[in-house]
Amino acid sequence: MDFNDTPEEAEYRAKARAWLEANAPKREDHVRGEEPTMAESKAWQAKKAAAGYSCITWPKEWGGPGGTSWQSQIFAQEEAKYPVPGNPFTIGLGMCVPTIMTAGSEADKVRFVGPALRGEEIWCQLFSEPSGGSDAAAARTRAVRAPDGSGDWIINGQKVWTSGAQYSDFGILLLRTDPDVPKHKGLTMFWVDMKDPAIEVRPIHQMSGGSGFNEVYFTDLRVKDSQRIGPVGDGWRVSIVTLMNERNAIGGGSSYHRQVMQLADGISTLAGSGIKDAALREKIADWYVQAEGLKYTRLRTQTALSRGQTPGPEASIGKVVTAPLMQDVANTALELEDQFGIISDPKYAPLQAMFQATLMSAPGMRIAGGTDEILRNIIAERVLGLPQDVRLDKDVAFKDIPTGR
Amino acid sequence: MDFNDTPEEAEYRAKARAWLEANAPKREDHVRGEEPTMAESKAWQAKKAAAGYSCITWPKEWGGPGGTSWQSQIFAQEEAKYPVPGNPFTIGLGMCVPTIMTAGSEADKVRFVGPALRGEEIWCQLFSEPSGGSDAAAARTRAVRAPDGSGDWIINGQKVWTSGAQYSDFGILLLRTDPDVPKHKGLTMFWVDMKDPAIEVRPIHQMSGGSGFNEVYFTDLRVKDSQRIGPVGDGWRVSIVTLMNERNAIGGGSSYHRQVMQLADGISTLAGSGIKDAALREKIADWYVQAEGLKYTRLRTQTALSRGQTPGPEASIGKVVTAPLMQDVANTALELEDQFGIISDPKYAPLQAMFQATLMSAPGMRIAGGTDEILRNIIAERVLGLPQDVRLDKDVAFKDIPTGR
Amino acid sequence: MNFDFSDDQKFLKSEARKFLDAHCSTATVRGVLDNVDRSYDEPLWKAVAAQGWMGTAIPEEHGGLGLGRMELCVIAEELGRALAPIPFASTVYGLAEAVLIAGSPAQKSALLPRIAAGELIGALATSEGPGVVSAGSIKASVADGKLTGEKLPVTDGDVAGVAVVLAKEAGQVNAYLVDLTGAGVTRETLQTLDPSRGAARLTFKGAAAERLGGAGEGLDIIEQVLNRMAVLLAFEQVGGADRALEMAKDYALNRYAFGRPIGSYQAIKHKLADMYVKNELARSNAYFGAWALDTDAPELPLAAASARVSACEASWYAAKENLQTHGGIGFTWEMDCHLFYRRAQQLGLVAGGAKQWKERLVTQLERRNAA
Amino acid sequence: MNFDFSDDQKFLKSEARKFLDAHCSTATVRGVLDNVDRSYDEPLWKAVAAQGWMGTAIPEEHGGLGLGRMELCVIAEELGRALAPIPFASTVYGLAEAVLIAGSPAQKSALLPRIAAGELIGALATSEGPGVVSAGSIKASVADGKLTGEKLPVTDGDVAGVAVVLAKEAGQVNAYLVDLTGAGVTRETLQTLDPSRGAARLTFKGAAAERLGGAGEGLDIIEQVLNRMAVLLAFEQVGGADRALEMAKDYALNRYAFGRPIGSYQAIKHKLADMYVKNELARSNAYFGAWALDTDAPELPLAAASARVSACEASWYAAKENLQTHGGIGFTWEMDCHLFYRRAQQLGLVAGGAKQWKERLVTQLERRNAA
Repeated sequence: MDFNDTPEEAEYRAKARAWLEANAPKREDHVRGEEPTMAESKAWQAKKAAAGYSCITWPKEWGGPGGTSWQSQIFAQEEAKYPVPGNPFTIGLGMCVPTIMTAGSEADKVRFVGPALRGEEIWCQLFSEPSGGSDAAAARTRAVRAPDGSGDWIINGQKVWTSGAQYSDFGILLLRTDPDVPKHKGLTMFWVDMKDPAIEVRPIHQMSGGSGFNEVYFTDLRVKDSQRIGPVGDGWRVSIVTLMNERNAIGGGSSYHRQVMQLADGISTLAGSGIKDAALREKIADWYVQAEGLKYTRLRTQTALSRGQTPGPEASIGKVVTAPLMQDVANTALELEDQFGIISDPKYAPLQAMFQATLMSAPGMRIAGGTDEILRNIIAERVLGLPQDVRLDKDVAFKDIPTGR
Repeated sequence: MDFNDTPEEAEYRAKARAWLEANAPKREDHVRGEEPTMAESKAWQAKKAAAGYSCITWPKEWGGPGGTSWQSQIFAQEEAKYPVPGNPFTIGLGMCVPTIMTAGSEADKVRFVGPALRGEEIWCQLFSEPSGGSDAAAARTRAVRAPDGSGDWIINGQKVWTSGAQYSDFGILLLRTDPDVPKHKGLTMFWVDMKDPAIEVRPIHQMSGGSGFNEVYFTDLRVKDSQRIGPVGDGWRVSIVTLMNERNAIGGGSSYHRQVMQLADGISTLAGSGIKDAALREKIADWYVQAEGLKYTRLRTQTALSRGQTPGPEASIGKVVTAPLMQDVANTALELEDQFGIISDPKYAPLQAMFQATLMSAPGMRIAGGTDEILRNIIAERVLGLPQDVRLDKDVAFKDIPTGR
Repeated sequence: MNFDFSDDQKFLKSEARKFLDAHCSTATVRGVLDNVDRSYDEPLWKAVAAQGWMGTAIPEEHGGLGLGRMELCVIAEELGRALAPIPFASTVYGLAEAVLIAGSPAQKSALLPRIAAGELIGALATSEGPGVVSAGSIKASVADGKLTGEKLPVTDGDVAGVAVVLAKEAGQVNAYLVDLTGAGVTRETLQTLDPSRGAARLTFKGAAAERLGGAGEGLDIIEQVLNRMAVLLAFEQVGGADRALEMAKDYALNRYAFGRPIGSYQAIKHKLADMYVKNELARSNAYFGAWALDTDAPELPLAAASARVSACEASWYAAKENLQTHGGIGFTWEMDCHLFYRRAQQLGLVAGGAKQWKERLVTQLERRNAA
Repeated sequence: MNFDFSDDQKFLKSEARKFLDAHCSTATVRGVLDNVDRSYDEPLWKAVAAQGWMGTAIPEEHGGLGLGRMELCVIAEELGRALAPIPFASTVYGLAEAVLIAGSPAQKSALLPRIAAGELIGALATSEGPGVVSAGSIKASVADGKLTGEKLPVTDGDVAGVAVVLAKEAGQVNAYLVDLTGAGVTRETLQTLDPSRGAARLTFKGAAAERLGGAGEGLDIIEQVLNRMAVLLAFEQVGGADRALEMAKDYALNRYAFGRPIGSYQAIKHKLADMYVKNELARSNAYFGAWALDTDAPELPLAAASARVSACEASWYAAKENLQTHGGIGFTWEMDCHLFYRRAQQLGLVAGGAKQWKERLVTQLERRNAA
């Protein structure tokens, strides 16, 4: 066990630092309040790709530098020190393109991997549907063969909770191709051109005020059979690749203890100074050990990866810990602010109203990418090997599964 | 809403007080450390019955005084002020005899109700079985007709978690009379003479050291068909009466805040005096409002009863709140005692080691009379009307239900 | 002994429910939430006034109905259930109770009839910054009957005619009645977590201030007001929590996942059972608070703290877990879950957070144990 | 960067597991638990000594193996998993570490070889009553090399040969080495929550006491010892918690209710998932503690507090919910659930409860933030 870089790692870090210092934007480059543009994001991604800092672990044949997972981690640590523009490529590079690399045709691999890696094309993932909820396999958006015998498919239906649909170039799409067989067996995966006029993207107005997600409507969208990813009816198996990547990618584990301590330092409770309040201090300790525990759990995963082992299931615990924790942190901070906690104006609220913002975003975190309840099920089933929930929809034709609607 | 007695209630209370003062044992009657005997319990019960203070709400035809539920409550409040002997009659008068009164034969009613009311005979309830767990309907103890055509039944099998089996005169017994029909349909209820030599009672050694519960073994126990309570195959319906009474009877809601405050007053934490510790104070407040909430919930139930209404389902929440709360109180108190908390010797441990004893008994409370999990299911299903868990054992012959053994 | 509302009170409750079902749908709430220029629903306020609710506990001699506070509790529960976007609490539990507690005969005659008639909106202006209000936190000051300083957040301060303001004079904390429409008062509407209720930042520069109660009694008056408010708000919280549970239950029964209602999964069943338990405990604690409030029992400070702590817990849990039960759709602006989530925070903080009420509760226990 | 044990350390772990599987079943634990005359399992103690485990981190010059404390962590996890009923922690994490930290060359030479050989059992005697040990809580005193006072509970004090005792001399708190077999020492075995581990009340009347470390350094030495103990005990706790989870999982898979395994119900599935999450977090925090301990990093006080707080949480939750998963049978003396429940309390209190470690943790955070 060693927290210091090996000589090779130290060398890699030094090079990455030098490159970033020469190429990354600096704090002073930013006009206060100005949001980085999509063009800046694409330019930064292209620069990284050219220097071998995009998709560091991808093999050379796919345009990656073929680096190690520690190198990837080291670069991420160093990059985080700079005010680099936002990264709209995560879903494409983390989920969609790996799906194509695993299950797509050779032609698709050649066509899509490079441009995605260089930030030239952005991808979104279209699995969730309004009636599906936690059950991604319940997709009802239909694809039927065109009647003209061309082999083309005609797509109709609606997807929901699609991040980045409004600026994506392509999307991967899970579709119902056969409603007469059981749920998991009648699905097929496709890629689609998001700029097709048969696709309509409508932003979802979230309770937090933002609208990072979209509803996406398909009306007689026609796609070639060559846009199919994997065999007809094999879509669920293909989607597993995508979803596993999603659940590992989300997660995180922010540690808010510092800000809470900063807040508490200036606040009085009935019993005296907020920061001296034992109830708050015990909570800070509880939060701290959870955030630290997640941080070191990630390092354990990273170590397993670097040794060529499959990481243990510990990777799945990030979000189930972090999301409720953030909600609790925010609620506790507001209680400490007392009457004042209701103010969400960053001009007046302590720490630019960060806890008020967290309170309003936390419910979304507890749901997106798998609810608290689904994630516990996953841990119980995949990690501990406990039985699946009783399934009433297993050997039933999809069209006959009860929906309550 | 009025917390004061009505004039009638005040009059009843005054009479009860006077009677208790004249008849109940006083503190000074007790030699310190001497346990009251069964004979004392029986004598006290007989005295109460003679004065109309046993089973206060039972109608006159059954030997009760036909009083109101408030009178019952008032007498209980007043009786609690005296060091009266233990009450081994609760299960009989609260569950077994009401079952006979509801579903038993006229002969049995005449035979059993009076002696039970007067404390002359003690009853136990024999439902749980080792393989059944939370599922009382999974009873496998068999009753088969005697081959001699007498109509008698021969009983073989084992019950478990039977309180008071060692000193009971009679018991009610849920038996499997037909394993070829679905689980709930093949059960029949009987009463049995617990002094029969074909019954063996073995105490269960609990983790807390006590042994208030027993295993009870039946080896070719022969009973008359007249000992049947209700029709053959109707045992589950009969048992519902008994179990509803059990779940309402258990519960309670002790408020330990006073003792925790007493403990904390004399203890130092790293931050100063225990009683001034905000973390502890917030917990005390949380515990207090739960205990008080239960207390007033019981008064709401009592009010509904006194108005001739069926009490709301709020009666079912007592145990699911209290049992985990007691475990948490005990654990918190021990943490406050720090290293010293490990000492369970009443000679040294604060408050005669009451928190150490609670810690060891709390796990039993969370299980007996319905686990935390089963009680939540009951609230969800019976109170909120949510669907039952998916049942794989519904329309299957009992003998074909998977048991995993 | 009798621990339930009377038949008359239950009738009042069912009438209030019918009235609010007709006049205050969630569309009414959204009418304020979605419109930055509106701090409350004026037609609803007038309709409620026409029912006489503002005067429920105001004596008849001052134009009220002269009923007990038990009746006010009944109405509060229904207002909370309906998420009514009106300045009822500030006006009726706040200003009116402050005047009833400490007002001179002249102050009572001047203000109570206007409140009872629905002509006057009130507000409590105590906070000046994050943390608990105390003698140390108050910088606003009065000299020669003129108030100078700043208060925020003042719930309903943007629409109130009169506020009770805590300020210092000659080193003592006093309560003052201040006409917010008068000279020397500037109001800025604040952005808050629950835009269906208004709040303001008030700046006073020589505003006319008339003392309410005796010199040095300011904090004591506010404490008495808060004890009353705590009980009444607990009923609002219980009303909202019960409705959130109903929403969650309805959704769980009708939403299917993996071929069956999500309400058939124990994760949802047990969550809703926990919600129910917390709501019942909160209701029972609120009932005891109602009794203590109505009879002005010596137990009121402890009963009020218990009611508030229990109600804050139930209200927050029901609001957040109702949203969670709804999944993704619950996180959208269009679904009503966030209205309850926002209001749970508003109600949980407006009379001071649960944290300070836990401290008060234990202080009361210590006093009782010492007695 | 590398955040896992080495292959050698993993080999040591698997060997330790095999050894304890063979020598320390729960029947071994019950042999102590059920027998009031036994405070530890002597054959196991001797077998462990023969493995050289007591000397794992003791330098070779003093008869130890001279391995790192990382190796000691590995062994600790397996001892915790096996609920080993031996005075290992008191002797190896307690006495030996105290001597390594503060002992004179003579003290080291006198004691460490005997510890490494398994010939000497140690104990820490700091507590005299309920609550945290501090300068104020210590009444025991030393004058002219003679100790007077009382200590309880002293874990393993009934069988230890030497104890580190905190006592006052000339107004300062010092640590002393006391021969418990010498004159002036009375021991009374205490009844505790975990009878599979021994504890005593020690009464000193003029017992010979030899100072360990400098004058006035007593509390500081104990704090250093506790930081080391916290990490090592965290591994014991994680070992026990993992095994409790395994027990619960096995039972949930094999016990049927209503025609299916109880492990197919979400109430049980999610309980076990929570157990798993807490155990993983505790393990990761313990790993960081191991690194800080092994390298004597400046982060040790914070890492030790984190490891302990996280391990106490995981250990207690796993112990109580494993028992709950078992239902009625779990509450019987015959089933092993209560062994874990008892040990979780023993380990959670022996080096001071989680409550005080949370306070220490935040104090460390404040220092770090200020730096």
